[in-house]
Amino acid sequence: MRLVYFARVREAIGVGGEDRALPETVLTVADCLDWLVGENANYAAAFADRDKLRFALDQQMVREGTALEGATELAIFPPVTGG
Amino acid sequence: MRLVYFARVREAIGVGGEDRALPETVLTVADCLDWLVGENANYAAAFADRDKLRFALDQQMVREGTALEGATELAIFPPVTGG
Amino acid sequence: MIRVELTDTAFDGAAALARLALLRGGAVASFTGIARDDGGVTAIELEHYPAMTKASLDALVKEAVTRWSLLGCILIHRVGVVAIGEAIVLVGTAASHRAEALEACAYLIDRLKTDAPFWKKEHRIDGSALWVEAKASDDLRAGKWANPD
Amino acid sequence: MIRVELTDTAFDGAAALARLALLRGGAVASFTGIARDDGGVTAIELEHYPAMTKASLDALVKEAVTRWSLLGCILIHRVGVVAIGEAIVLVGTAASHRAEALEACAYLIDRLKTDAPFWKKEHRIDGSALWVEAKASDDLRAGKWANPD
Repeated sequence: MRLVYFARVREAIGVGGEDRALPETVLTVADCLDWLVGENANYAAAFADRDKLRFALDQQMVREGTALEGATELAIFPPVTGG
Repeated sequence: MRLVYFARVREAIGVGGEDRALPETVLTVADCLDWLVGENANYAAAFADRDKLRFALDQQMVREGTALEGATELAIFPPVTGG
Repeated sequence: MIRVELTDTAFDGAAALARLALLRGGAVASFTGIARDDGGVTAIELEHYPAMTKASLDALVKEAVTRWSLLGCILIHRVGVVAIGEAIVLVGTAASHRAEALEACAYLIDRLKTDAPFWKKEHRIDGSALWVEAKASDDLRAGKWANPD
Repeated sequence: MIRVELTDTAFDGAAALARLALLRGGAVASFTGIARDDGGVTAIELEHYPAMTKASLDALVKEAVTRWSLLGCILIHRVGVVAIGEAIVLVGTAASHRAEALEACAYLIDRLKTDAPFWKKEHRIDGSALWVEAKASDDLRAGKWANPD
């Protein structure tokens, strides 16, 4: 899975994107966050306040409970502030 | 009282404005219309459909029942269609 | 910056709006009403009530500026004959945030349609000229602004 | 005529809007969001999600064009650093009548604020740079468009 980060999340993790082989047990966006947090302390800080996170799976806005299924790119970012 | 007419009303009456000495008994806008209709057939046609008339007394939009009191100018016109 | 203007010649809406963008607000909204040919119309003529028109527009703008704390407001309206494709009216509003600018802009165009003493006459290809009828929907829209939300 | 554009340089909003006025519609509405200094801000930087941004704006415009049967629609959004006073976003809509143009314009700016993947960073005089926080009021405004009225 291609993981991409933006704004405050990107800065907290330290990279804009990375490729990760997700274990079988990671089925949803939320699972993925939990797994990453287990992997590295940086993720814990970046994902501390889940209410302040938004997600896009293959460039479509999704909720935390959405299944990853065949998706190839998961984006994790703070609420958007465009316009 | 200075009477001014616009658009369809002006065309039906044939003049854009006129000065009239109103009798004591004419107290409201409606009274004025009734009095004018009594004066001349043209007014009857122009004021035929009172729902389709709007009024301004000294350049302020008013309703038919409004008292003329010290006003100097009464405008009579169809519903506005600006913008 | 408030500019309320009646004009019998085509006006440069873009230039007028550009000035609103200089007021250090975060939001500028605009509405342009254009003379439209919905079949056989060659031009639209605007009659108005000179002694009242400007005052009625000034009053509407003053109300909008106060109610939505606008940084700036523009209202330009044509009188006389307007060719198809030309702008009849431009409403522009500047505010710190978008809600105020957008709502004040909609308020001004809705209210001027029912309160400002203008009358449109459509000149048609066949040489006829018909007064445009006021639309009940316009009264409805104006009504919804009655009580400040 | 539909134009959705991301640009990293200042754009000419007036020229873009002028094209909407040529579509023989009766109404053109617009909203311009401007980089604002609410105290100590020197510039605003827009980060975005390239693979998704344009597609999300295209989708919003497509929805607005269908829902309000627009004759034309423009959406231009800046990316990168925007100087104070410069436009960050321009939304323009053309329709036969004002209700469609005004509502579609408000819809687009409200929805893009909660759906389009942009993030604003405020650069301040003291050299610091802070991410702008999303406002709950934005979610509220976007929500009201949920069910077509």
